[in-house]
Parts: sequence; C-alpha cells; structure tokens
Amino acid sequence: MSTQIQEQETETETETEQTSEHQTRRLAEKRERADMRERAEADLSDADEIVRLKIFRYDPEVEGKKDPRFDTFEVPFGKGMTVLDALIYARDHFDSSLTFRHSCRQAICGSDALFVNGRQQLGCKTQLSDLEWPVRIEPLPHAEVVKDLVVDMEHFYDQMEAVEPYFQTNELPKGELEEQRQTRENREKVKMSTRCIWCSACMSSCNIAAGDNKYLGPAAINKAYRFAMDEREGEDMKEHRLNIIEQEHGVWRCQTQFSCTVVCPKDIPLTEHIQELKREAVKSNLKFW
Amino acid sequence: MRIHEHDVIVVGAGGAGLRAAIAAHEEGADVAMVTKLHPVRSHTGAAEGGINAALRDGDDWELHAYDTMKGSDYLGDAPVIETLAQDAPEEVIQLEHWGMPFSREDDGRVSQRPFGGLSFPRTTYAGAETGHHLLHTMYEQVVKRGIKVYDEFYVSRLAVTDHDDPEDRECHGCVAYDIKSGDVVGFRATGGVILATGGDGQVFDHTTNAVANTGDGPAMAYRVGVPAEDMEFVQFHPTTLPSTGVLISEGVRGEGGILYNSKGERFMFEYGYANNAGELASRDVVSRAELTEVNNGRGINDEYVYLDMRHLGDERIYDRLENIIHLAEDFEGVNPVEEPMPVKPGQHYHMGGIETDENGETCISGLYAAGECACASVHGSNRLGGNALPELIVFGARAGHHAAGRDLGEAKVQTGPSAETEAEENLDTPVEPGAIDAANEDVAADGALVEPEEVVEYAVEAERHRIEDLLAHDGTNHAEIREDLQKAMTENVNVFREKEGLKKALEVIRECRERYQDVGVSDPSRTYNTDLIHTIETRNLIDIAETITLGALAREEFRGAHWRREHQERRDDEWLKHTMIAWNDGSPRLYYKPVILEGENKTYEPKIRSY
Amino acid sequence: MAEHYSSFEPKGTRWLLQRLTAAFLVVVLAYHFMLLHFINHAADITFAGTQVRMSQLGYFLTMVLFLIAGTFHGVNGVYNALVNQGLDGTQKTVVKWLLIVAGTLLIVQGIRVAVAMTGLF
Amino acid sequence: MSQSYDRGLIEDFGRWQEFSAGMWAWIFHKFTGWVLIGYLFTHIAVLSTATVDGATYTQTLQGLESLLLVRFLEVGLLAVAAFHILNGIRLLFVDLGVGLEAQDKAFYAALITTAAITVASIPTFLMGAF
Ligand SMILES: Cc1cc2nc3c(=O)[nH]c(=O)nc-3n(C[C@H](O)[C@H](O)[C@H](O)COP(=O)(O)OP(=O)(O)OC[C@H]3O[C@@H](n4cnc5c(N)ncnc54)[C@H](O)[C@@H]3O)c2cc1C
Ligand code: HEM
Ligand code: SF4
Ligand code: F3S
Ligand code: FES
Repeated sequence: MSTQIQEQETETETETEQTSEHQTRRLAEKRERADMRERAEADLSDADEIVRLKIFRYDPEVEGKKDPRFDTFEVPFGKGMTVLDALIYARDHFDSSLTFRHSCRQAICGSDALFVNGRQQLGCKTQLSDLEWPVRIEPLPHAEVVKDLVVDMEHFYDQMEAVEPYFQTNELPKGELEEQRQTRENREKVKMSTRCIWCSACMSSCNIAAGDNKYLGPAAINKAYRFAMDEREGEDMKEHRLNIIEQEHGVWRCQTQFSCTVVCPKDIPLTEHIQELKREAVKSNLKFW
Repeated sequence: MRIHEHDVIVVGAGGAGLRAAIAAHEEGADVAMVTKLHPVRSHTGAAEGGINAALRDGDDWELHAYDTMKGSDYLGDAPVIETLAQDAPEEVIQLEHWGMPFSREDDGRVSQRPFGGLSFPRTTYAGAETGHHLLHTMYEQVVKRGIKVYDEFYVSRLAVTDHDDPEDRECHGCVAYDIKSGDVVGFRATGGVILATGGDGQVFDHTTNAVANTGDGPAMAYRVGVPAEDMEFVQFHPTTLPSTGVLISEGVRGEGGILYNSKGERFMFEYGYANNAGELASRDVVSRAELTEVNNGRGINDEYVYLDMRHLGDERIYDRLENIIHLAEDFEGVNPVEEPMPVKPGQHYHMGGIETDENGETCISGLYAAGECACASVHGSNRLGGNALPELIVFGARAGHHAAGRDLGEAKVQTGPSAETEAEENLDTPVEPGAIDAANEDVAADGALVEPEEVVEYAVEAERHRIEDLLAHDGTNHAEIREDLQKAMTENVNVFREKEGLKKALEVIRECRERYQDVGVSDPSRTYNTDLIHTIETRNLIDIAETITLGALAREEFRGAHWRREHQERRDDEWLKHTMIAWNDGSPRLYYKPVILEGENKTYEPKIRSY
Repeated sequence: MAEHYSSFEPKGTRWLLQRLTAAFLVVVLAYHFMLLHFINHAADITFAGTQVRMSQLGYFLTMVLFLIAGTFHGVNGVYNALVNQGLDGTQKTVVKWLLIVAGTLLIVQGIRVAVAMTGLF
Repeated sequence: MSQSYDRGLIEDFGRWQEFSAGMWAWIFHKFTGWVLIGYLFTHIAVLSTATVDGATYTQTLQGLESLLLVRFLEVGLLAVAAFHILNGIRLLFVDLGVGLEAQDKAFYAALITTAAITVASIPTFLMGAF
C-alpha cells in the first residue's frame, strides 16, 4: 500500500551539483582532517602506546574511494580498549566518514561483526591487547560491501526468515493466565540456541555458505533447532520443522567445518546443533520407511 | 517524492515498538515499522534482569501497583501505574505463548525471583538475558505476521499540522532518511504515528545505553509541541565499567563484593556514606559515594573506584557470577578473579520523556509514544528494576490498539499545555534556552498547513533541504560538540546536582547550540552516511540535555533519582507535581501539572521511602 | 531471496548412505590394502593369484560390494561437493546424470572384470 | 543502489592463512576423496586387462609395478587413503555427535597418523623397485 513516485528532476539536479562542488568539498575535507589530526596529535603525544589500524575503505560513489584500499590510522592505546573503541576514536578524531555499524557496545546487538586479523569477531568484544598489531580490519567476507566496513545483511536476514523463525503450536493451554509447561531440562536444551544475536559472523566464516548462496547457513539452522527442540511446539510441528531444514539447501549442505562454531561470539555449539538435526531428520525418515 | 502510506506507522522497533506494531496488526490495521536499526539490534536486547508481573497466588496487581508507586517516590500517576500492574500478567503470559524461553520452575511454570523494592518475588526472567529474549520473541511475531519493516530508515521529522495551539495539531506521518540509499522518504499514517525510540543515554558521556540511544523521539515530539515531562529524573547505575559503560549487576555486591578507593579504603564505611548497608545501599547513594571519592582525589586515575570480589573465592565466583568474569574480560580487559574491577556510575534509564496518557496518546492527535521515550508516567522519579520491560509491552500494546482504532475508554491522564495548573515563573537561567533564532523551523509558520498530504509533502521537502544543507556545508564536526555536551552533562547534571553546576551546564548547552549552527557533514556520500545521521542526532541530544537541565534546575527538592545539594529533602507540600517543559515554538516554557494519586480502589498516601 | 523448501524429498537418504558406505569402506579398504600390498606385494600379483582369491564366493562378493559401495560413495561425494559449490539448475541435472551413468558403467565394467578374474566363464 | 564491489583478491588474501582446523580437514578430505574416486576409475581400467586374458593382466600389472614412478604414486595413494579413512572416522564421530570438542585435535591426530603410516610403509612399497 505504498506510493513510490520517483522524482526524476531533483535527482539529476543534485547529481550535477555534486560533481561541481566536489573539488571544493574535498579540499575542505582535507583541511578539516588536518585540523582533526592536530587535535588528535596532542592526545597521541601523551599516550604511551599507539596501535596501528589498517582499515578497509570503499565507497561506491566517492571519488578516490571507488577502488578499495586500506587506510592506516594510529590510535592511542589504553588498557581495556576494544577494536570498536579504536574505530570510534579513529572516526571521531581523524576521519568522520569512516563507516561501520555499532550500537550496544556490549555484544548484544550483533551489529559490529567484522573481519579482524582474518577472523570474524565482534569489534566491541575484542580486546586490542589480544590481537597482533597492526590490526587489520575488514568487512565480513562473503557479503556485499555497502561502504567501508558495512556489508549488506539482506541475504542473511532472508535466510533467517526462511526457516519460519517463530513459535508455532496448536496446543495452547485453555485457562486464563495459564502458561505452557516446559521442563527445565528442555529449556536447558534450547538455551544456547536462543542466544543468537544475528551477527552473521558464522555465515561469513562458512565456506559452504560462501560457495552455495542458497545454503541456509548455520545461524538459520540454529534458529530452526531452537524451535524444533522446544517441547512446547509439539510433535507435529517438529515434523514440519524437520521438513524445513531438510530442504536441498538445508542441513545436508553442512560439511562440519566447525568454523561457525569457532567464531560465534555467543559460544553457540552450531555444528553440534546442525549434526543433531541431521540425525533427527534421519530418524524421522526411518520412521516413514 | 517517495511517500509510503500505511494505517499505523511505528517509529522504532525495540520492545515497545514491536509490541505496538503487533497490537495494531491484531486490530487489523496495515502497520509498518520504521527504524534506524534492524529490530533485533535495539537496546531492549541489553536488559538482563527481568519483567515484573503479578502472576502467582499471594501476589496481586494491587501490590505491584503499590510497590511501583512507592518506588516512584509518589511521582507516578496512579491510573497509569495500575494499568501497568493490571495488564502486565496477561502480557507476560502472551510472551510465554509466543515461545519466549523463560526460566522455569520444577513444575514447568515460569520462574519468578525477588528484585529490589518489590514486596513479592514477581520478576519473571529468562536467564541473564531477559531483554534479548523479549526482543527476539516479539520480532519473531512480527516476521510471522509479515509486518512491513523499513529497517535502517532514520526518522528525522514528524509531519504535523501547523495550528497555533499544539493541542489542535494533528500528526499525519513522518519523514525518514533511507540510510542505505540516501533518499529522503515520506511516511503517511492515516491512523497514527507511534514513537518508540527508546532511551537517550547518549546525552551523558558515560551510559549503559547504546550508541543509538539519542533521544530522537522525545526531541522530535518536543519540537512539534508535545511537552516533555519530568525530564530531570535520570537513573544512574553505580557499577558500570569505565571504558564502555557495560553494567556490572548488583549481584556482585549482593554476593559480598566490596568497593575500594585508591587508598585501599572501604569507603562506604570509612567515610560514612552508608554505615549500615555499606555496598548494598541504594543505587543513588552508592553512585554519589563513588563520585565523592573521585572528586576528593581518592579515585583511581581520577575516574573510577574498584569493585573487588576476589575474596569470595574462585568457586563461589564461578558458581554464581560467571558471566561477570566474561563481561570484565571482554569489555575491560580485566580478570576479576585476579584483580579488582574498575567501576563508576553511569547513566542508565530516563524516567522522563514524551508526555502521554495511559493509552499512549500525546496531546497531538495521531501522535503516540510508548516505551522508554514516553512518560505516562509509570516510574515517577525513580524506576524499580524490572518495571521497564512490562512498561514496553503494556503501553506498547495500548498505543498500538488505540492507534488502530480500538476503544480503550477515556484517558484519566490529562495531556498538553491545557493540563497546566501552575506556571514556573522565576526560573533563573543564565542564558536563554531554546532555539537560536526562535523562529519555528519545525512547523510551517504561516498556519496554512492542515491537509494531510500537504503536511507530509512539506515535511519531506523541508527535511530534504536540511540534509542538502548539512551535506553541502563544511563546518564544525558534530563529534566535538557532542563530546563537550556529554562532558558538561556528566560533570554537572549527573547524580550530583547543584545550582551553579546546572547553570554552568545551561551555558555549555547554549554554546553547543551556537556551534551547532555551523555544523557540517564532511562525508559527501549518499551511501550509508553515518556522519550525517550522527550530526542530526547531536541536535536532538542538545534539546534533550537542555530539558533535563532545566527540569533539574527548577526542581528544588530531593526526590527519587533527583538530588540537589541545596535541597536535601523531599518536599511533598510543594513538589508533588510533574515538571513540564513545552518547546513553545522555540522558546521553552516550564509549567507543572498535578500528580494523580487516586487509584481505582484507593488513594496512595505519600510515605517516606524506606526499605 | 531464500528458497523456501518445496517438495518433500528425504535428502537424508544419500547422506545416511554416504556414512554407511564409509563405515563399510573403512574395513574393506583396510583389508584390501593389507592383502594386496603388505601380505601379497603388489609387484608379485599375477592373474593366477587373483584367480585363486576371486574364486572364493565370499571374497568375490565382498569385492563386488566393495566396488558398489566405493562407487556410490565416491560418485555421491563428488556430486555433493559440486552442489556445495552452488551447482544449480540444468547444469546440476546434467552433472547428476553424467555421474550416474559414469558410476553405473564403472560398476558394470568392474563386475565384468571380477567375473573374468574368476576365470570360470 | 547496489554498486557493491567484489573484493576478490583482497578478500581471499589472508583468508586461507587463517583457516581453522575444521576447514583444513574439509579441504584435505575433499582433495583425498577426489583422488580416490579418480583412482578407482583408473584401477578398474587397469584391472580390465583381466577380461582379455590372464597373461596380459599379469604383464600389465607387473609392468606397472616395475616403474619407480608407480611405486611412488602408490605411496601417495596410501597416504591419501590413510588420511581419508582416518578423517572419515573423525567425521563419522562428528556425525554421531561424539567428541565434538576434540574435533580439531582429532584432525591433527589424523594428520600425524597418516604421516606415520606413510613413512612406515615406504620400505614395503619400494621393495624390489631398485
Ligand atoms: C543495560 C540495561 C539493562 C536493563 N535491564 C532492565 C531490566 O532488567 N528490566 C527492565 O524492566 N528494564 C531494564 N532496562 C531498561 C529497558 O531495557 C529499556 O528501558 C527498554 O528496553 C527500552 O525499550 P524501548 O523499546 O523503549 O527502546 P529500544 O529498545 O531502545 O528501541 C528503540 C528503537 O527505536 C529506534 N529508533 C531510535 N531513534 C530512531 C529514529 N530517529 N528513527 C527511527 N528509529 C529510531 C531504534 O532503532 C530502536 O529500534 C535495562 C536497560 C539497560 C540499558
Ligand atoms: C574407495 C574409497 C573411497 C573413495 C573413492 C572415497 C571418495 C570420497 C569422495 C569423492 C568424497 C567427497 C569429498 C568431497 O568432495 O566432499 C568422499 C567423502 C567422504 N568420504 Fe570417502 N572415499 C573412499 C573411502 C572412504 C572411506 C574408507 C571412508 C572412511 C570412513 C570415507 C569417508 C568419507 C566421508 C565421511 C565422506 C563425506 C564427507 C562429507 O560429505 O561430509 N571414504 N569420499
Ligand atoms: S549463531 Fe553466533 S555467529 Fe551466528 S549469527 Fe548467531 S550469534 Fe552470530
Ligand atoms: S562452518 Fe559451515 S559447514 Fe557446517 S559446521 Fe559450520 S555450517
Ligand atoms: S556493538 Fe552491539 S554487538 Fe558490538
């Protein structure tokens, strides 16, 4: 129910404007950056240690950033500093166009999964002191780069949503304010799987997902696991859940590479969950035969 | 011009926004969510503790309401508090039916545990990640219902008619900046716009809130004429990690954790801040004690104190406080089994916000607010732990239902400037608050804009200009302004408040406003321009900071989370009233409206708050 | 866009068979290697020796089964590997049938060889 | 506005160096699997000489065995088969959900055992080749 009317005129107008203004803007940018550097330098001189960051830069529409490159930033290091802290410092003091997603700073929003020194990790949960310096920071591999460290997450969301990621049951209790019963053991069983924060680190690390774009991927399968194993949904629904993950690009694609399990910032035993679903699927198929 | 049309538009997709969208959908409305973060990235996910609801025998909603009223230090409105207590059980069971993985009892029912300030263990929880599960469970329901989500769309302006009196104005939609493509997009809402933009902790430089919690909703509503209510009431948490603001739960002190200053003194006792309760004194007492230590030169690095739990022994730590070890290691690089953890107070929750009634509606028809950005008011001057999450689902649902046309009955809470009973006449501000050029840039000033389509189109056009200007202008970097603002707020408007400091803060805020006139965005890109977004947010922070400080300066008493050096007592005779600030088209005006203490079955008598 | 699951086909069958054949192959392959490289050195193999072994029904059947299991396991493994790399559509169908034909030919030829080795026909 | 850039080499550079155990195991298993199926086809082809007559069969086999290259290839085949079997066992355990925490150690063990078997078998394989 949406009306989308493209306004041709303004669009072309702004475009020409942009190119003509580009020079001046870039010069001004440079001046500004020099200013910021100066201020930052004052900070640098009393810092004991400097950490060097090599950050991937790319912007499809800015001259000079169309070809991807690595920029080096030198950031004063302090105890307890995380990769995200360093990125924020670099952005606020050296180059305000440095772009990355972040929000909670406490490993719960899942927006800052990055490729740091060749491994998928959350910027906010990675101590600089645990890394080899200089620190190389890139956007997540196997995802389209939108700009700098920001990647397109649509594909990941699509996969997550393809497994019917919502609770379904036909047997809700009748009484008013009556909850469904769930044993502690059963809650314990699904507990780890419910901790996923949709950061997509696992998906990015999986070679199979890289090769087969339709592969559901570890996070989505884990999501399916979360419901399939929840006793509150009932047996019928479990059957249905297994059908979903048994699809061509479902669990059978997993080659137990374990890299998803290795990188998951929430320590979810993804491979184990996938394997368990494979066995469950075989078991239920054996019932059919 | 791209204009999307829906019955109900929900701005923000945290707990409150998601619940509102589901409610509107239940009502049969065509609802869409517009959010600057993908829903699962919202800060509701960070809540750990739990959700209060009177579910069991021996407990009932009246007890919950009573506890909440007492916790609010009698500044909450009874009809709203009672609505919260009455609706919470049903809403929590609803969550359970949607599959939320609550912690369980042996008999398979949802577990409840005791929480500070509650007379009954009524806090339901899901491990130490209640908010995460609440957020994800509701997003799942949104996916199930196929509700349209415009994710990574930054709402920067409300489309409101241009009547002189805010109470005559109507909201017809909003304008958003599509972060990925750089388009300015209009949203037309035939039923209503629900703001659910969450907290505004970024006003301070140290907070448990997310970087995205910049108070956009309250700032936008405030500027189109909705009064801001009780803004001076900001809750601080005494134990947060200095570098990130990550919260170290009260559990550490509960288990016997000890606070030390740089001289190794157990200052809670040594300097008599709380000779009986010591580390277990209430949040505000501990926060102030910590800051006093630092101010008196007994802090470490002039910044924080130590929270030590080593003496508890490895076994007990691993058994009960394991997650604390991970938090300290991951976010502070400290292993709390081997060394003490640095902690300092941090902003945690804002009780004040957009003035609404118990149906979530503001004085502008068609404009609603729910969640932390709203002030109905449930929490009064102090929020009890575990009461924010039920607020999200209860008032989120009510706002959603009401916007979609369900009849919820006449609201008991009066809203808008007409509810004023008393004006603030002699507030002594060192500088003029409000817009620099008093002219109202937020509503077309000629009073001609009333047609819904026009209102939205005008707003889109205005916003497009503002963004073009910001992009074209090379001026001050917003980050400098933001940093100075946050520092000033933390220095002067945090747990310690005194007249001179508050005035100082107002001066800095004014300066920030002036510097903001010259702000520019140096990233020329249309694609994912976070520089631009942060620049717009900074404007909102300035407005919010000002309301907090004005409220704090006006309220000459010590109530709940608001402490004044000059006024160390709660003064019910004079201050049993809500502080209201109206933007007043650019020149803010303070006034008061009464607190409603008459509940359904009883009237709440203010008592001394002691536990 | 993510593909929603469509028609129900237990993909688990091939997965299970891959594991079962693998388990079988471990034993037989080890036996095969031992017998033909360590007990009887490969260099000393003669038709006569082969014939003696092949003429025992048990050994004959084991070897035929070995062949079938090995072929299925190998061909199915290759197919999976290609699908994992995103092989799709007509290409996938073509490859599938190519592999089935190749596998069948291998088994047929293998059995012919085995039969020849018995020297009975 | 999908002008996304294919990171190509930039992405691949530095990726394989940081592969984890499970990924290497996957690559080696794949590689060895392909070698083995390739060998199976060749093997049957060679053995097909049996359908001509016994003498040709014996001649072909012994002719091949007298080539030093073939002897070396056989050592290689053993190595490949040994790894595929050992890692195959590891994978079977993984499928059964047994010992998942030790999967990386199991991979290293498979590598070492393969090396040991290969080295130990060299004398047998090369016997009489010189
Ligand atoms: C660390 C921590 C622990 C807590 N623990 C508890 C607890 O145990 N119990 C309890 O009851 N409460 C707790 N709280 C409080 C409670 O979690 C919050 O008050 C509540 O989650 C706020 O929810 P919300 O839906 O209002 O906002 P949020 O969840 O913050 O969501 C805000 C939404 O608005 C969107 N948004 C914001 N601005 C814009 C804009 N301009 N345009 C478009 N979209 C926008 C964002 O994208 C986001 O989706 C805790 C808070 C914190 C910080
Ligand atoms: C004649 C001998 C064998 C041949 C020709 C062979 C061939 C193959 C091939 C081609 C693959 C696919 C690899 C890929 O690209 O992913 C494979 C996979 C596999 N092989 Fe073998 N193999 C043989 C023996 C064995 C043995 C003895 C085992 C012992 C356990 C084994 C276990 C496995 C397993 C478990 C897989 C599946 C890997 C996966 O899909 O997860 N194989 N094999
Ligand atoms: S499973 Fe782990 S790595 Fe994957 S998206 Fe969820 S939290 Fe991230
Ligand atoms: S990395 Fe990929 S192959 Fe399976 S175990 Fe994890 S999904
Ligand atoms: S910033 Fe939220 S997960 Fe890192």
